[in-house]
Amino acid sequence: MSGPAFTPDEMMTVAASRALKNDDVCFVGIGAPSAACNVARLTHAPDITLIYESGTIGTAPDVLPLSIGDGELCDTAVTTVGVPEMFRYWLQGGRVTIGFLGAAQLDRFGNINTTVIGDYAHPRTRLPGGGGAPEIAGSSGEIFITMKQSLRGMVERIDFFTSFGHGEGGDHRQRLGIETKGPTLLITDLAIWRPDPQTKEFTVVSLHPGVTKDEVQATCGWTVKFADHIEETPPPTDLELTTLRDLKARTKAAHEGRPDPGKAA
Amino acid sequence: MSGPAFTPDEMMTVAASRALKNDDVCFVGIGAPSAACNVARLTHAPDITLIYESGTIGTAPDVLPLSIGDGELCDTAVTTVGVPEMFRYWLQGGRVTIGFLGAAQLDRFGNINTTVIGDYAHPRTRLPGGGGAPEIAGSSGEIFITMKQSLRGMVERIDFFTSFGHGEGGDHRQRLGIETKGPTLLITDLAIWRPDPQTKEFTVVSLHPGVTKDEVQATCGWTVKFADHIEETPPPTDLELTTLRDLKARTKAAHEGRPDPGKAA
Amino acid sequence: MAKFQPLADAVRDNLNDGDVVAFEGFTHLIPHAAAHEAIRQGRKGLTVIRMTPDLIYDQLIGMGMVKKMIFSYAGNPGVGLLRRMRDAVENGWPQPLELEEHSHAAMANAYEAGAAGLPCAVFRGYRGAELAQVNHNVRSVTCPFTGEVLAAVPAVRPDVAFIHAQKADRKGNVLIEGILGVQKEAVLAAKRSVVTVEEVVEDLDAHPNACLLPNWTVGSICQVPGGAHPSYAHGYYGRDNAYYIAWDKIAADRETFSSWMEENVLNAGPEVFADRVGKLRSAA
Amino acid sequence: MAKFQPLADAVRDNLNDGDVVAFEGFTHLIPHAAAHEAIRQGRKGLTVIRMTPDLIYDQLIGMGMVKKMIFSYAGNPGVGLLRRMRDAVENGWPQPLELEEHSHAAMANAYEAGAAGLPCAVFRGYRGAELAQVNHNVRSVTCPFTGEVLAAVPAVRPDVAFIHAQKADRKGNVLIEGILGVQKEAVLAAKRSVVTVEEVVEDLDAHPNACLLPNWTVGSICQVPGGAHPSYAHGYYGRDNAYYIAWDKIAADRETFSSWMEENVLNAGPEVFADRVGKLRSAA
Repeated sequence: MSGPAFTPDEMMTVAASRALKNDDVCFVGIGAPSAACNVARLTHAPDITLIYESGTIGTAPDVLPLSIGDGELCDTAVTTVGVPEMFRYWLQGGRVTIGFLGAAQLDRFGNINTTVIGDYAHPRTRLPGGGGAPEIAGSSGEIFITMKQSLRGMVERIDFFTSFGHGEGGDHRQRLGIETKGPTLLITDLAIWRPDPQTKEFTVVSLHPGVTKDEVQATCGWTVKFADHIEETPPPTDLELTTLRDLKARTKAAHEGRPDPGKAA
Repeated sequence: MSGPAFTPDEMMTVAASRALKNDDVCFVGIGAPSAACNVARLTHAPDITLIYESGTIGTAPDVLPLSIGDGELCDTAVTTVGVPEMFRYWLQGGRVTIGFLGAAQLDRFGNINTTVIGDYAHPRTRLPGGGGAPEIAGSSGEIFITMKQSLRGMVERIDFFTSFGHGEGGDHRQRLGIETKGPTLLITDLAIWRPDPQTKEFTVVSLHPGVTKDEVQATCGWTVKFADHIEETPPPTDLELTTLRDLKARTKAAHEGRPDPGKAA
Repeated sequence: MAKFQPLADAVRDNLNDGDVVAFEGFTHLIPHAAAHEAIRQGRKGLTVIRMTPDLIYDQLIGMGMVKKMIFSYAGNPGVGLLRRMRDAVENGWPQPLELEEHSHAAMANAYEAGAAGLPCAVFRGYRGAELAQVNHNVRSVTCPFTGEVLAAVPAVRPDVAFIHAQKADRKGNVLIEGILGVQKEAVLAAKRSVVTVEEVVEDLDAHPNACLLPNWTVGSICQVPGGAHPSYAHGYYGRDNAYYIAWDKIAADRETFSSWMEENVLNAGPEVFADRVGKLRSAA
Repeated sequence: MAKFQPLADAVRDNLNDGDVVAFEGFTHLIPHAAAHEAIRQGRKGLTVIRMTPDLIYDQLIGMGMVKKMIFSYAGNPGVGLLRRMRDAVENGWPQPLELEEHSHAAMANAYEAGAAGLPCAVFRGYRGAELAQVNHNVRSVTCPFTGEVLAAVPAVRPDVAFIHAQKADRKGNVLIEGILGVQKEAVLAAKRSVVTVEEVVEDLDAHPNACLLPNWTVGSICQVPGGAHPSYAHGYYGRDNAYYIAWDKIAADRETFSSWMEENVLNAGPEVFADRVGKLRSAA
């Protein structure tokens, strides 16, 4: 494929945005999920309710927030509640249909690690930790995950179970008394994956335009399962691509400014 | 005493108001406590914080509310919070110094009944119930009680323990793990009572002007204990009496209006 | 997503015989118009929940619609007792009434737990209080860190909640302000909800942290000006205290009550409420 | 009753070596000026609590003031990791750092329980999450009605809480609006509290249900315009995202960090904050 009209990253965001419906209530993780959720809102899902853990409900930012609590989120929200209420009434209350998460490490069953690389007590790399993810993973109706593929990120065994996906697979969630669906969708820069109905192992169901099975396997740390019938992900439409690029351009302009962190910087 | 310049009811309210300090945070029960608390605020305790269970904090009503949630309370409050927050952060949080309660039935240990007369399952008279009182009695720093004396109201045994005072007396509160002081003051239309330090039985420490021990005993259903040295309650000052009467007059004018409960009334 | 509809339709669509229902309002914003519509539709066998059942629950009980009441203070505030409720409890008229009685703290926590999707509420309460002995739904849990024994009550999870609010915007977002009570919790805890509002506006123009129910959390919205009367709506009209005082006499006698209900509820409609608050509007 | 005083005095009066302290702020209203004053006063052996420790906790840790951190997300939001915190955890520089790690839901509930005077918080959480195995302060209680096993964590009860707010009135009542975080809870849960504010006004002119700390709930109030920078104050100035991005480089190297702290914190005072937000005011 010569001269692609879009990058793998753009394909990932657009494919993720398509998974959201107009009547979804989406708890938005930061980074890639935030872009996807807002592209959905600006294209086919204008009435989608986006919730950020800062307490902003029904937000409609004109630029993507750098953090989960930028002023833009509050300014454009239907209402903003305190953080205890956010986690009690809105997430735990069962009002979120989709929890949208990123991951530092992911395994084939949708378990996520954003806590440490290495041993918990003596980590090689101390990552930020779970934040809202452990309860987003448990209380949202279902979980979508989006991340770029890499051998470091998609691993046979994650170093720490920050948030629980399907555990060891099969009915592991039910055995723990978790009634929500857990991960039902993984969107990477190369493919769309859905859990096998029985084993719950993520299975490639659609390859993005021009991507081969070998490329997917080469950037994934476990032996990839491919569906019998694999679709090709429709490429981004002009509207999707323009919307995403405009959003990113507005965001870049808003976040850059002149850094001024003191004299010695 | 011929031609008293004030009624026993007025003396009761004024005596109760004097027990409140400028830096108190007072959870106000309805009826007599509400008048006393607002007389305190309008005389010697201008900065007292009055809290009503409707969520109004730091309220300063110009007329007494008929209910615990009249608009006047919200209009004049520093802030108004939801009722769950009121009971969790403000009462249970230990921020209330004085809980001020009335009673339908009271015993000598400050236990209160506002639930039923007779058997709980088959009551002779079904009263309104406890409302906020059970936790006001437990979570406030101390409890003041105010009521008019009567054989029906001040009884040897209350029919139902709506809110716990000193139980059977002595260290009964501590034995139940309750760390607050419980009832420390009873103001009736005839006298001021304080619990005996050991037995916790309410003991008359001051008689209102012109009141005799016999009158106190004649309107109390248990054998009254009198302190060795009994004071005479100072009569209401002109300021106290004027403040109370003006408040009552404003309240009467505001509450009366023309009743219009439909055509057939 | 909130659906705008006439009150009669909203009550018909949402309230069934045998339902567990909360008409909430803490002195302020009591949904009288909605309760009167429920009375006209003659629902039966209801379990009614409310922290402060006052006139409308006295009316529902007196009309024989209520099997059980879950509550924490049943009085006509500042006036006296609820005479129709007393008649049901003491004399079984027009039918016996089962009571599940709590403290305010317990009920407020139970609504909070319902909104929070929890099975129970945990708080410090009921110590030495006899309700803990007569109500089997007062239990305890032990703090796994300090060993303190805390009270536990089941979460409130009504089939349907009715509340009255100041306004909704055209999208169906609902604003409540002033004394908030447990109305937000009642709606979030309930399976279905009906909100009557004073008015529907283009834009709520609300404070960023205003108490607000987003349109997707609300079932039906019905515009009923005056719909809280004789309770009040902060910013619209004041509380009709004289009406509360007068109710005491109406409810004192079965026949007076019945004929009053006939004339003022059964033979009336939601539109009468706007007139009733006319002269109270200046007082707001 | 709230006492108005200079920031240096408020920090000196309220923060002691070995204290359990929360500098709270959820992206919005982070009390940077107060933390910098604590750094200048060189407090040692602190246990620091915060849901989202970011730059100021990176700074406190890098300056060797922190023994233990209780938290739920330690990152530079949208930028990356906290490099001073990593250096302490991975290499023990400048001293080892003990971690008590929770989820956001747990921390938010723990603050709520602290404000509510409870010994522990009860919620549905940590299911299948490994933190429950490495953190001995994650325990459980069983619902006495349904048998459901719920998570329990100890209430947060700091010795002292520092927050930044938009304004106080002359009586000392404090207004917070916009993204509220857990600041109200932090102050109500703490034994002592210091609130820095953008301005002191005659009258807050606030909505009846605005998030507000009455003057008797607050210890000290210090007027520090810009005191949240590089965080922001809704209605006053925007977030300095460029500063957050630049921090990543400063914190990457021990010497760069130390000389930056020397120049911008140790040799500065609270008055520098007003200047720093000057150009961000239009963006608010």
